Amino acid sequence: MGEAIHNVIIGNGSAGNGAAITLRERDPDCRITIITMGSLPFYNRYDLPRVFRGCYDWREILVHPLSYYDDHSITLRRNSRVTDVDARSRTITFAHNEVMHYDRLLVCAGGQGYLPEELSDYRGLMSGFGSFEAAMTTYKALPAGGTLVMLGGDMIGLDLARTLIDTGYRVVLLTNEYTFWPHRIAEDERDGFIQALGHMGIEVVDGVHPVAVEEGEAGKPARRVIFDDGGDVQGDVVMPSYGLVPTAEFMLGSGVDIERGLLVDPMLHTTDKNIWAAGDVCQIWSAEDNAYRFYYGWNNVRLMGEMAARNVTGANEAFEGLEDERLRIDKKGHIASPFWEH
Amino acid sequence: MTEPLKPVYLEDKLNEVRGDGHLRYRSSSLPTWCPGCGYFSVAEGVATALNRLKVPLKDAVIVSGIGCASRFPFFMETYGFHTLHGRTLPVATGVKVANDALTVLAVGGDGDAFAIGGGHIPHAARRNADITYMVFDNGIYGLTKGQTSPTSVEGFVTPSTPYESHDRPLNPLMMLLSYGASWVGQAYAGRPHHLTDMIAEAVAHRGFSYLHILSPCVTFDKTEMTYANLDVRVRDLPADHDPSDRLVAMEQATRAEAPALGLFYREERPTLIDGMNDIAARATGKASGKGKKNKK
Amino acid sequence: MNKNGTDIQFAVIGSAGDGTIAAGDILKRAMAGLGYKVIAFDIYPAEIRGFGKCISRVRITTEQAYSLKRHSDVLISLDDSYAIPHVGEVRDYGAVIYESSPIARLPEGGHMTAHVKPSQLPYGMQVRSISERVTASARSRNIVVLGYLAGLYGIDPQAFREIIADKFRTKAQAVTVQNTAAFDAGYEVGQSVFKLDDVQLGPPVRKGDSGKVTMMTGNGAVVRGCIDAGLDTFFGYPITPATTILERLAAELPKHGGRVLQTEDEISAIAATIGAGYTGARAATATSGPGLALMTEMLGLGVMGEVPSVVFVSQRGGPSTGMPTKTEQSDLNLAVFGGAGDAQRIVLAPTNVEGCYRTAGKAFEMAEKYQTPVVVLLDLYLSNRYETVIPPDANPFAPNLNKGLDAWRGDGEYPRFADTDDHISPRALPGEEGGMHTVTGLEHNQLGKPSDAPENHLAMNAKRHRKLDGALSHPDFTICKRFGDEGPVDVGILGWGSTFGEILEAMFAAQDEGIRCSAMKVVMLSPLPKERIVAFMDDCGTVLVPELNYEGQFANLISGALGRPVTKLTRSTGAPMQVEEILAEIRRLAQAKAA
Amino acid sequence: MSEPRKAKNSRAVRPGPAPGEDQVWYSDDPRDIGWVRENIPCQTACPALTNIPAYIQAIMEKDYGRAYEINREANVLPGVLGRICSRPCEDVCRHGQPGNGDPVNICHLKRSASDLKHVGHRITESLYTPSGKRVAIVGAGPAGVAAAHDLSLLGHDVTIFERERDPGGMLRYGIPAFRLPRDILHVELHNALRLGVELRTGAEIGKGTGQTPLARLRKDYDAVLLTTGSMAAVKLPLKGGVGRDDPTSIEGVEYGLDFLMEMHRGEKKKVGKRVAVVGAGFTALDCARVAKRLGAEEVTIHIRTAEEYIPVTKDEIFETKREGVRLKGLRTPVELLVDENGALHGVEFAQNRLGGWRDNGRRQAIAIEGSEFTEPCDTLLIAIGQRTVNDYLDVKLALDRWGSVKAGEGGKTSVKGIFAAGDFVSGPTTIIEAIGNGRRIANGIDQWLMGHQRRRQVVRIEPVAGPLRERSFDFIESQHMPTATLTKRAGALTCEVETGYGEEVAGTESKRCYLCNLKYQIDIDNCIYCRACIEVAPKNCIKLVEGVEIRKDGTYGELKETRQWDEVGAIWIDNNECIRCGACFMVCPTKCITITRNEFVTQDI
Repeated sequence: MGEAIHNVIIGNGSAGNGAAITLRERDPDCRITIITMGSLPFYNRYDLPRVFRGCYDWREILVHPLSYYDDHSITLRRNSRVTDVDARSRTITFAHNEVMHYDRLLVCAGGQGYLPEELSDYRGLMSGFGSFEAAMTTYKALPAGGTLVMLGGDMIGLDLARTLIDTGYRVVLLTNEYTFWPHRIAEDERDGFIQALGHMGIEVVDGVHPVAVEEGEAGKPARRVIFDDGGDVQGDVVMPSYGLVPTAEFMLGSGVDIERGLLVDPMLHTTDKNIWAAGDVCQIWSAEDNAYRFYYGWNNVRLMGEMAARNVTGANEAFEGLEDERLRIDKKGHIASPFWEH
Repeated sequence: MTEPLKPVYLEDKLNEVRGDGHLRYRSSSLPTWCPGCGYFSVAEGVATALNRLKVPLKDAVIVSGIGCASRFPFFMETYGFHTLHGRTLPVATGVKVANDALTVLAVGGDGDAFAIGGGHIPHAARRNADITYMVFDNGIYGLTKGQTSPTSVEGFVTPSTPYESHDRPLNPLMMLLSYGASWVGQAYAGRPHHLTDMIAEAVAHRGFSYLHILSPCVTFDKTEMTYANLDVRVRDLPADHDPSDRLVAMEQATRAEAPALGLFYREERPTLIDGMNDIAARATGKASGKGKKNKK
Repeated sequence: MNKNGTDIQFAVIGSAGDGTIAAGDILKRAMAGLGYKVIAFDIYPAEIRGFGKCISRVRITTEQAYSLKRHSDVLISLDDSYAIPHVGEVRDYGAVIYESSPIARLPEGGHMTAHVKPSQLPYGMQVRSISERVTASARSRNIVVLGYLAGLYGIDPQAFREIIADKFRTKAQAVTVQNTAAFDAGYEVGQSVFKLDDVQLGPPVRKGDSGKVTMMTGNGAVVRGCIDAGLDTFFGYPITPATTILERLAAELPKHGGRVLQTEDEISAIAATIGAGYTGARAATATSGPGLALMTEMLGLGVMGEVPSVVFVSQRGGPSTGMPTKTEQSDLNLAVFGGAGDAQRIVLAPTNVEGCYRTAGKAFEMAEKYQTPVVVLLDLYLSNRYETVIPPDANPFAPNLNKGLDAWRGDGEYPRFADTDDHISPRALPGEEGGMHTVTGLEHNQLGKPSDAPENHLAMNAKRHRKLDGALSHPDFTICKRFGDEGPVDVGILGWGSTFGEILEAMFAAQDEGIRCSAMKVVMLSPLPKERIVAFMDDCGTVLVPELNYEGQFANLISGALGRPVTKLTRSTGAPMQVEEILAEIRRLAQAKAA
Repeated sequence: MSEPRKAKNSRAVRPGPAPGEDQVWYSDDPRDIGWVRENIPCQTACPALTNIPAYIQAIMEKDYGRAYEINREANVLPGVLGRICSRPCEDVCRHGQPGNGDPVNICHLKRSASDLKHVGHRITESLYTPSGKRVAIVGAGPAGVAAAHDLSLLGHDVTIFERERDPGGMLRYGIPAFRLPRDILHVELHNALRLGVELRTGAEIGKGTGQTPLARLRKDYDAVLLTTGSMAAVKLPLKGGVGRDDPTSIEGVEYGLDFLMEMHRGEKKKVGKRVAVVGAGFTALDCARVAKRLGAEEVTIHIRTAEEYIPVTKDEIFETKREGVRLKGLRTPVELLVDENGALHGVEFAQNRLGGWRDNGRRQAIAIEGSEFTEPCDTLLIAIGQRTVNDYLDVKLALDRWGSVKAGEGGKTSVKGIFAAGDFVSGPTTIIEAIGNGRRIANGIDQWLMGHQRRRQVVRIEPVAGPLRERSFDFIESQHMPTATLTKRAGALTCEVETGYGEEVAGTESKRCYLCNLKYQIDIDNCIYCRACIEVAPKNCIKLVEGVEIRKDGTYGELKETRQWDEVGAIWIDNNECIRCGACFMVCPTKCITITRNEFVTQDI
């Protein structure tokens, strides 16, 4: 018997794990390796606002028990950053200089928070929420009842904002085109949604353009966000929430087509025959829109992972995004996003 | 005017090395000595010398005791015997007596030779057993991590001599010259070409040849027998040195502060085996009156 | 044990050139300095620097512990190729710290990240480049990692800085500065890392005598014992794992008026020791099994010549050169029986670091009092392991127990080997008026004259053996001791030497499981305290003898001497015994007893 | 000084030292030439073959004037290229390889040599004897200026004919002053042409409005060199605006190149509130940034492929984005949307998918049918490329299918005595390629004029006493180019964005260079194989080797590594991995490691 086929999945999120278990179900003998830059097993990133509700132990947000990986013969490679993929030789190179061979590669590397270039000098003064570690760090930086200044918003940020207000913090939101990301909002709907944010207790500042972040003065909150008109707003923590951009840099030079993300056909197949992609990292060709589209949200992403895995193992099925991606305002006058249902 | 610098071309050199044939004297395993150790120089020298003398691999035996130097047989492709601390020469003598057609090399460090094994050397020397004894002298105990050795300098500070060693270092060349060794020479690991020539000459010598090799321990001795110090201290024997004159050789050997490299002393005289052959001849009544030379 | 307090075991693993042992050393000294109880043990290869696996395990506790644990809480890899096989030793939710940017291109699976289990927490750091950036050399990688560890777990960095300064005291000032900088650089990274594992350092426990707590190895304790017992001369020859006794005494003894000489070999060392003993000095040497083997001939001379001498023997893996850097308890036979003829000598075996101190000192008392060689049996695991100990307030050792010329006030020729009530002869020392005599290795009569008369040999053999009985009741010295349940028990464990720590931990664990058991440590192996052992065995349903050798040398000694069966538990892997192994055997015996 | 020695035409290394260079060796052995080519990636990647390690070392030694001169040997406009070069060198810099960090900021250092040289710095040139030959050059762009300089240096009388009012070509008329200040350009152009080159500006050649026919030049001069570049915008036919072919006929639509050139000729340019730029090169980015400065509120660059595939440096993209310009990918403009007044109000785009790779190394984009969508805008600047203009030619020259002139070896066109160089031959490339090509063609013209080759390239090998670097240098972080604040930039067309390294920063950055021209070698004769060097090596750079591959062209290929002791023929330093830290050199017990400086030099024949 030859060696078992090595299926390598880059990314340990909803897509990657959905793909892994699907692969295992469809091929009990193959080798499966999940690679992640993080140091934790698969956890629910959308659940991270829970740290503000007293969930300080990463074990509580794990999706699977720790024995899951052994039980399903899935190798989990944590703290492992992929720097290069060579589609020709079918090898992956890690930042730690290890070289790994794959037979089939599934890129589920997800996305990372976008920070506009004009604010990039101030990265060190801002907080993130992209990982358990970042969430805990932000939690620790925010004093009880303190103020978080959120730039942009996006559905991930707004979800956190809901929790913060619930748990007695202030949230000042500087709105812009990313505020309702990834929902597409018609011009005429926008004011209504902005108002709904106010109903939710968020202090909305609309129509300003932040150009700098500074440390607060003595006795004042720790951060100051300055606008182009000279105005400012102060808070204990500043958090940019400008949506996600795909984590695809390591695929440059692999030979696979990339625009913002990895370009895939509706079967989630990239332009290389042994590489598939799923989740926030890929742009899927939509025949309906005649355009490449991103699909976001826990459920979409998981479905993509499973679908990609099915196609890896011989199925030939096209991905269709889930219905009802629209943003709504519920009976209480609050915003409700399908993005928050997971 | 200085020589213009000629470019070195790798494949020319590799062809030279491979054509030379000495690589087959090496075993396939990489030596485990600390990188930079002078013993590498000896290993390279022995391989080259044996190759030059066309000693077949099967006919060479290298016997050693305990210590860094005594790892030597593992890194050569010849027969080897790694024995007990200090007991090198008795074992080597046993090998030689059992089969005098063999080329026997005994190797060891300065501790193995002159501390625990010191008692054995005079006897091997005066018997004139046809053994080449190479002592890799680094003036320190490497394997036990840096204690003073019999050839360590006076005043040496080591973990076992924290208030300086008050013992005077041995002068092995003087010892061996006085023990009656029939070939006594000295070489330095930092001069690989000369070292190789000396090894070849020592192995070619009929009788007990003693080659003292100055070889720095780069790990534990950072101050005394270093390459930097030895590079400055070593000198060549005078061009007119007469290796048949033991007193002149001793005079050179006394100047230990500036170790001389080269052949100190050489004499041709019957070996242990010659003596045994002679005894055998006498015992069987076939004595010719004089010891026969042993054919090599 | 240690259910409430701190109980953390660190394992530093790397190759010999990585500074693995040095890192472990700094770690344990810093932790002891902070007030934790420490047990630590290093495993290092016989190879020359640059090759071979080194492991330094450091267990820190707030309650008393007796041995190392099987599972470490934190693994620090300085070389993945050596550390990877040990990943399994890290407990769930424990941490694995490793180099995240190795310079060599690694094949698949060549990096630690391929082996850390989902239940363990990986911490990668750029150890090498930090070391190179800060010190312009990769050599301080071990120190960088220590800094990282301290930063990660919030350990007071000052404790480390002091130890680092002390460790590099003899080197150029720049070395200390560089290593401190390396530590600080690692510390800074460690502090900034988000800690995910649940390894928590509780506060150390400092009792009233905390100021005096010190940490030493078995060999260090021997050295301390020698000095407190007034050792005059020491002759030694380097041999693993006894070398540090020579090294430490070479540094320390001259300060106390004693003399140390590194001789050219063990034969010379024991010869010089016996020469000094004959002259009246408290004299000792230290070696390991191979050295002891060389010395047995000379030990015979000591027995025959009734010359006091102390030989510290740190056992390692045998036979022959064996495994110089691996621990074993297989020189018992050699120590008790080795040598030509009926040459009984006193053999003592301490079981922990504090015992090393006491036994070392008492060995001199006994050698002097009973005019005989005393062999103190240590092993590598005990010699090299660190424990925190509290030194006694007053010097516990008698300065002079020599039965001198004063004890003889007879007429005629001085009978150097006179058989007396306690069979100990009055001994004159060179330089004393009226006591001139000759000591020889030949059998001799009471006057010291050579004699091979049958009745003389019988009498002198009896004298030389019977005088040692007094040692069984030597004052202020525990020759054996029982622990655990009193009265009849299902399982009794007899132990000796370094293994007794694991035996105690196993016995306590068995008690927790409801098994009635007790353990007895036997410190004096020759002459054997037969009555005490018999009494213990009478209480035990079954007797287990765990020891680190293949043959079961102690079990053989017991059953041979007492004619009673025991159950052997022998291990000869070169590694210390595991608590779990002993516990499993206790369970098995207890169940068998019940059935 | 003795006269230059003549080398024989043999392959043999010229033995013996040159005068005053006792220990120096000159080699044309393919192994040495191959070594320099492969081990100094930056220099090899530079179209002008700039000796980069040498000038960076000079900067390290604070000898900025020498650094400038080393640059100038290859490229007569160091201060200019130090600002706007496309930096092919940095893409291949060994410091940027995986595990080594970021590439050295070679271009910034080049600029610092120019900025930091002494105010009284004087350029040095060694001139050839006058040849009596006359050369006419048409076009004072980078290729023409570089060629003019070299030809005049070689002793020929050179006249340049330039149709614009000032020399510089694209440098002056294509690149905005906030990227290339005009005083720098002026001084360096002047320096390039001061060896007696006659510059006739406002002088158009050939047909059309040309006052002087090309045929006439050919008669008056011994050789004519055409370096008229690619100074016309590539046309983009777009639907809309009543079927007119030329989109610029619609108000609000312009070609980006024309837009920039007109602005630089002094015209006042205006843009609408919403500006769309189509294209993906430096010109597109420049247009967008100019538009932003002219007051546009929303500027978007529309790219056919994706940001990753466009031939612009990452820094440039970043600065552009920082100024508020947005980049959008995978779209092709198909139709102009015009309001009832005939003014532009939007562009219809088609969504693209990526196609294969084109010969020029760019990605192809393929429009998807039926995927059209609209982007509103008031101004459209089209900057999809440049093309050569040949309609001025009054002599029949063979052209290629793009309308560029066909030029063979040494720049020879199909007409004897007429040569061509730069973008006029190759189509639009980069400034540094034009300069490199101009110099090469100048050499070709010289050979043609003189009837034989006068100079050739050999490897100069010179022993170096020690490593020149410290290991600690490798941990220096890449030094950022300081930039003017966004507020200063806003609306300022001449405020230079990049403000240049100070002396300290330049010194720090220069230390990062590995000095790849240093060759580390082990003399096997003295090597004892002790591996002390490997022990201290920071990378997998010293290897136990069994052999080495020799390629067909006589250069070295892969080292054949082994761990079998009895196969180890050599311990060898792999200069492809070596970062020249010198650690091995310091530790070798038999001092068998040698360091030599190996660099290309031009030698008189």
